[in-house]
Amino acid sequence: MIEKVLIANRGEIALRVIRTCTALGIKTVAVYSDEDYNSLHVKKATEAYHIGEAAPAKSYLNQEKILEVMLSSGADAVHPGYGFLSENDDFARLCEKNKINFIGPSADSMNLCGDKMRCKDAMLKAQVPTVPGSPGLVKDVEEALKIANEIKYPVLLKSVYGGGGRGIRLVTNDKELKEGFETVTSESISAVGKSAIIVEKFLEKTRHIEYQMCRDKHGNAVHIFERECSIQRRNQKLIEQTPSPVVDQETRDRVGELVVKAAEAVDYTNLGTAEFLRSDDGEFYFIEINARLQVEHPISEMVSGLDFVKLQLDIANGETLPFKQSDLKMNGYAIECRINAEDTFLDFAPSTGPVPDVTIPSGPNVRCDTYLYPGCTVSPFYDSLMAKLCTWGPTFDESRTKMLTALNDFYIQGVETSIPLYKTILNSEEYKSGNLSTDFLKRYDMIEKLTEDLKTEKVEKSEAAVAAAIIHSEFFKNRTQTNETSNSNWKNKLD
Amino acid sequence: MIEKVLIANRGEIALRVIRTCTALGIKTVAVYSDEDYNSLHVKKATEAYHIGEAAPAKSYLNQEKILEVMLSSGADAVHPGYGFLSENDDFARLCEKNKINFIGPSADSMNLCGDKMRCKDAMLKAQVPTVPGSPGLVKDVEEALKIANEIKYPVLLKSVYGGGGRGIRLVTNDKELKEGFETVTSESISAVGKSAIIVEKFLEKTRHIEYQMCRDKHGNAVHIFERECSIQRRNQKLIEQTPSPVVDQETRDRVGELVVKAAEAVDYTNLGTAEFLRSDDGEFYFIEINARLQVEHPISEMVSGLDFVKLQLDIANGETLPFKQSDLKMNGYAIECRINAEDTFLDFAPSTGPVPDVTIPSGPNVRCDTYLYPGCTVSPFYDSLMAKLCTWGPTFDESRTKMLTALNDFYIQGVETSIPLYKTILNSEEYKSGNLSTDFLKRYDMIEKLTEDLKTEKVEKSEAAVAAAIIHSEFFKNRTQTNETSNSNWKNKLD
Amino acid sequence: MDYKISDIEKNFDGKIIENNGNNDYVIKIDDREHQLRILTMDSKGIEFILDQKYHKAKYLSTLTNEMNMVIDNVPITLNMNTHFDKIVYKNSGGVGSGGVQTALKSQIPGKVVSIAVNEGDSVKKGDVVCTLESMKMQVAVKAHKDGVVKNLKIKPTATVAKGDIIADLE
Amino acid sequence: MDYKISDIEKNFDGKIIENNGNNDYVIKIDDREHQLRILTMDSKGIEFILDQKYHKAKYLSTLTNEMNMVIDNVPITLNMNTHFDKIVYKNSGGVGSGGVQTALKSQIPGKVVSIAVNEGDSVKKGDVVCTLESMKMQVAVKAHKDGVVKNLKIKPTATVAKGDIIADLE
Repeated sequence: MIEKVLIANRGEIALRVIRTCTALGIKTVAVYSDEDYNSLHVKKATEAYHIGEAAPAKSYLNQEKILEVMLSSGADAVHPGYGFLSENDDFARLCEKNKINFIGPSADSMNLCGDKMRCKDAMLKAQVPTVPGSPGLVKDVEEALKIANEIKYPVLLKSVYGGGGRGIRLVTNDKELKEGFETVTSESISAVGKSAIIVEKFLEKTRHIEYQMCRDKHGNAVHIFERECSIQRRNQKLIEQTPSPVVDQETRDRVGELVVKAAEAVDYTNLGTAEFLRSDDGEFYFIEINARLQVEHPISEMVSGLDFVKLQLDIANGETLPFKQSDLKMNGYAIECRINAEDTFLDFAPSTGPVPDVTIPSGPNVRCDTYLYPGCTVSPFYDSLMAKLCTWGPTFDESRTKMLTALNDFYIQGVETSIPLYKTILNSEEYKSGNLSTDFLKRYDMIEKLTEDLKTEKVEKSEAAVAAAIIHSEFFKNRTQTNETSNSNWKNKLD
Repeated sequence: MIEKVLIANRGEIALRVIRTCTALGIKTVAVYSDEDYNSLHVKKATEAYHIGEAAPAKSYLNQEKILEVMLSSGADAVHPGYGFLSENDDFARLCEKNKINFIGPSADSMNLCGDKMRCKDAMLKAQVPTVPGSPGLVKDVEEALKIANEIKYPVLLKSVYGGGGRGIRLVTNDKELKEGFETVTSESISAVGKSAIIVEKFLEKTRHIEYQMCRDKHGNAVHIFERECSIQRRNQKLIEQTPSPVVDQETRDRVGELVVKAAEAVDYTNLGTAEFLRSDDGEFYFIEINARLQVEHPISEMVSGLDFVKLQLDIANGETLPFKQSDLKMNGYAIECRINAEDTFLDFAPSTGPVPDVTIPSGPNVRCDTYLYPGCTVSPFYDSLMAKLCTWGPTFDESRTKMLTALNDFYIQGVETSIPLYKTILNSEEYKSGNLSTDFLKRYDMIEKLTEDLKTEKVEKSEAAVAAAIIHSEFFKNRTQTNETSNSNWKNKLD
Repeated sequence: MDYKISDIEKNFDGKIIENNGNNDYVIKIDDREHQLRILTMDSKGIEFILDQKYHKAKYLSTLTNEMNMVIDNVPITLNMNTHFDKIVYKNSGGVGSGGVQTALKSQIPGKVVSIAVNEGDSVKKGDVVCTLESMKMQVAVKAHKDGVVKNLKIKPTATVAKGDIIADLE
Repeated sequence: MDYKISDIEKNFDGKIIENNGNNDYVIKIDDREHQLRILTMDSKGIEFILDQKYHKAKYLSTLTNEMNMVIDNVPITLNMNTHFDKIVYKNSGGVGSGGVQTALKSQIPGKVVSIAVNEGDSVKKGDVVCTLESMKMQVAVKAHKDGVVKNLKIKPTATVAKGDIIADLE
């Protein structure tokens, strides 16, 4: 039985893990870098150990140092959170070797999930549909033509050595494919000296829908429903919700069965996520497995009533799942907004620095997982996620309006945040009607709408602002006079 | 349709009502006394009107003044909260006369619920069991003897003019009854000049179990499960939970049917509570109806997933209940601790004054309804309830441990609170095993246990306290020296 | 320095033995050494890591020999002196000569609803002297010793604060 | 006094017309009178009830003619002057004579990962001058005008703060 967990992470996810451990009477060991002496995870853990400099490579990614703390603190398990070492199979193996219970899948399973080609192979064998295309590299243009005609145009030609939009081309017929094959080959050779092309079906107006999966060490597996995470910027999720507006119970069950197959195909244990693209015609295509607890897990907790960290600990302890698929019922609607430190108008550029004041929203069915507190600092060394604001309601609209109230209550001084953008999105007709896709922001001109909304907000507050300014001037005028004449009225108001 | 609600209340319940109205886009009108200029309900409402002096009779009970604000602000409905005017049928009638939608039962129904004798009569007719005893006053000792033998000893002899333990006697056989009848009669005559006695069965180890009832204006009624509120001091509830550890589904359904009958018997509309005593042998006896939203409603919201204030508004709007009894499913376990400003060791005497600092617990499945904020004041003019701390869990033990964590996180500077007592209770074996009764505190020596726990806590913190004191001394020693020598290390740490 | 915590028998001997700069200290409490790092500090409180454990203390009031603090939400009163035995001796001497205080103080704030005694009345310990109302509750103030009521300081409907003197019992 | 709020065309004319003591005021904004009661106030902010509505403002920075505040969580910049027209005139005059600033400033804090130009290079508006890394993201800093790179202030792996000058473009 796990009695003391080292959390090899920081920020809100470290706090999340500490919270469940504390409630279960399990001791926690925090680790922290030079940048994190004053972080909440240090303050909330049973014990806290300094492990190095601010740069992740020198601290949160430093496997040897973290192992040293595990051994000296007597921790019998490690929770990797997400990011950092969470999907590093070398680290999982290091823990296994040192008889530390790694709370996650086995090193071998993690390795398989991380290798996209091998993982896709495993899925094809298990009859889990992946994005149609060549099974591997195509050897020449003739093979590419053959596959394109099988899977139907439009298709993408991708050089496996490309990346970031380079060495990739959308083609819609045989003629374009022939030209494109040549261009992509030469681009790739000129860039990296070699070329290797795959063909993949191009999907339009896709949604990102993922399933929470859960499998114990005895082979019992369930899915814990889907999450729709289509609202993104640069492939980073911004807003997630569950259930998805396009997943009915029949679809949930059908795709859910594929998810259980997927977990079995890679011998996955503990909690993880199977990510899918859903095309506009309603087909689901497996993309990849996230072999860890995910950022957006709270919304699945809200609709399932389960504590996922407790579930992780139970599975790591070798326990059998306490429920069958048929025991799990989805209850209500949950939404998550990722509150990032970024400037929407500066192409989502990071915004860092001290946060002198913060007001964290709360109330029934509002959950805010955050490392923020008045006087904290948003560090440039780590990612921009400051808080995960989640709301639940018995209907989608109650969850949505609760989120709007919570976003209005959320005040973070000192850094730019994504809060105003989310207010605009949640108020939009497109969001309300569930018209989601991964290009949502661009498709519906959300940044322009935001500009308008901010102006309206200012107009509404203008009289109050002028009133505050008038009183401020009066205050300073009076303060100057106070030196000579007694003005007890104002004096009383000074702190 | 209700568009603007005046809230004729203050404190946490005013905030509770504002929260739902805001989410639904309904405007809110707060009223406040001299004591409440800086209260949160004033700050969170759409509009706020000053209505008089601190004493309730001059403000929150001032019907004429509140009506004036209703009319001048254009409010079309009034929410009375609990306490103050909430069960005053004159006020309900005043609203009805002025075409203001009173969010609660009709004035007539409220009047009937408030008259204990008439209400008991209505229940007997509807075949809802009440505490066995004389149907009214007994005319002589012979009638008392007859009834006592029918309902079986032990019985209580009560003078209806008594109160606070006077003019009441427990008797266990005919001989004691004869003596007791004489004593109670003479006690009552010497105290108030007259005597009138009723006989009632004495119930031992009773539990206080109540049912949330809900009935629309079209006669559709449901119960929304039970709450057990047995942990009390001086007949004031301290800790509530749902479900009750002694109510199984069969009992829930059976008593629930009585509750629906009770609501029909008094033509109750809107939300209310039917209170029962449950004797140690498992029988339920109706006591009274609370004709309003109750303090402890959040735990029922947690297990039902419903927003009770929204439900109240919908019913007040004349809508039909959106569910049948069979649609309602109880989900998980919820606990409420009433955080009172009182000194446990001074016989729960009130503790009032400024609260310079407060930390309000939060987190998933933790809900804290409170008017507290750093810098607020606990007023001696109003009741001692500062906060309602509620937790939910898929199991009773998860809910309980979550509550313990939240109680540990809760810090209120400046006043004494019931928080330490609740930690002792929630940690006790008697509470864990569901061994509840209205004399819980005395039966299990909880105040003595608390004394022990506080000492243990001090011992655990003693080294850290000594360390803090050592550093404090060093700090002041150094600060004195700083005037002469430069000690930048310490200077940096001064704010 | 010697430290005594109210309600706990044990005395603690504590001192700083090293200041390593950068807010790092080594302190010694009785026979054990501890690592201490200050995170934040001002006149109102301190946050620090003692060995591997975070603590937060608020200083509520400090006199030369007494300090009231709240540490990790637990209120603690510390007495301190360079030689503790002397203080204990002095204090007990003081109590011995002065006896029980004559002033009856209110332990709660409230409004006076009734006064049960007149000046010159004899009361026994536990007798009700007056009744106060606060938060809709009535609370009796009882005599803390036998005595004769002198200097009755309260009037009906007046307001008293916590710690206010109700009367002297001599 | 005249008040101008950035991004809003309209000017506001505002003044106190009565001080009724007890923190109650009557103010006039344009042609309408408003009741104002101060609840709390210090140099950092104010809480007040305007007519029947509560507001909370934090003063972030105040200059003689400009004030940055956050009111009810909405950030607002106010310009104020006894006669607003003059200021507008002066400011536009200033911009006219000075032209666009030469200094290219970083709009984000970050670590320099690469520099795309050398001193003396000609750049066009929109050309990448350097790339910064912050929060695991790479962000390009682009030229805000055409010009020749002078006084390149950054070095690879150095850290720049928001508002730091990257180079002058002349």
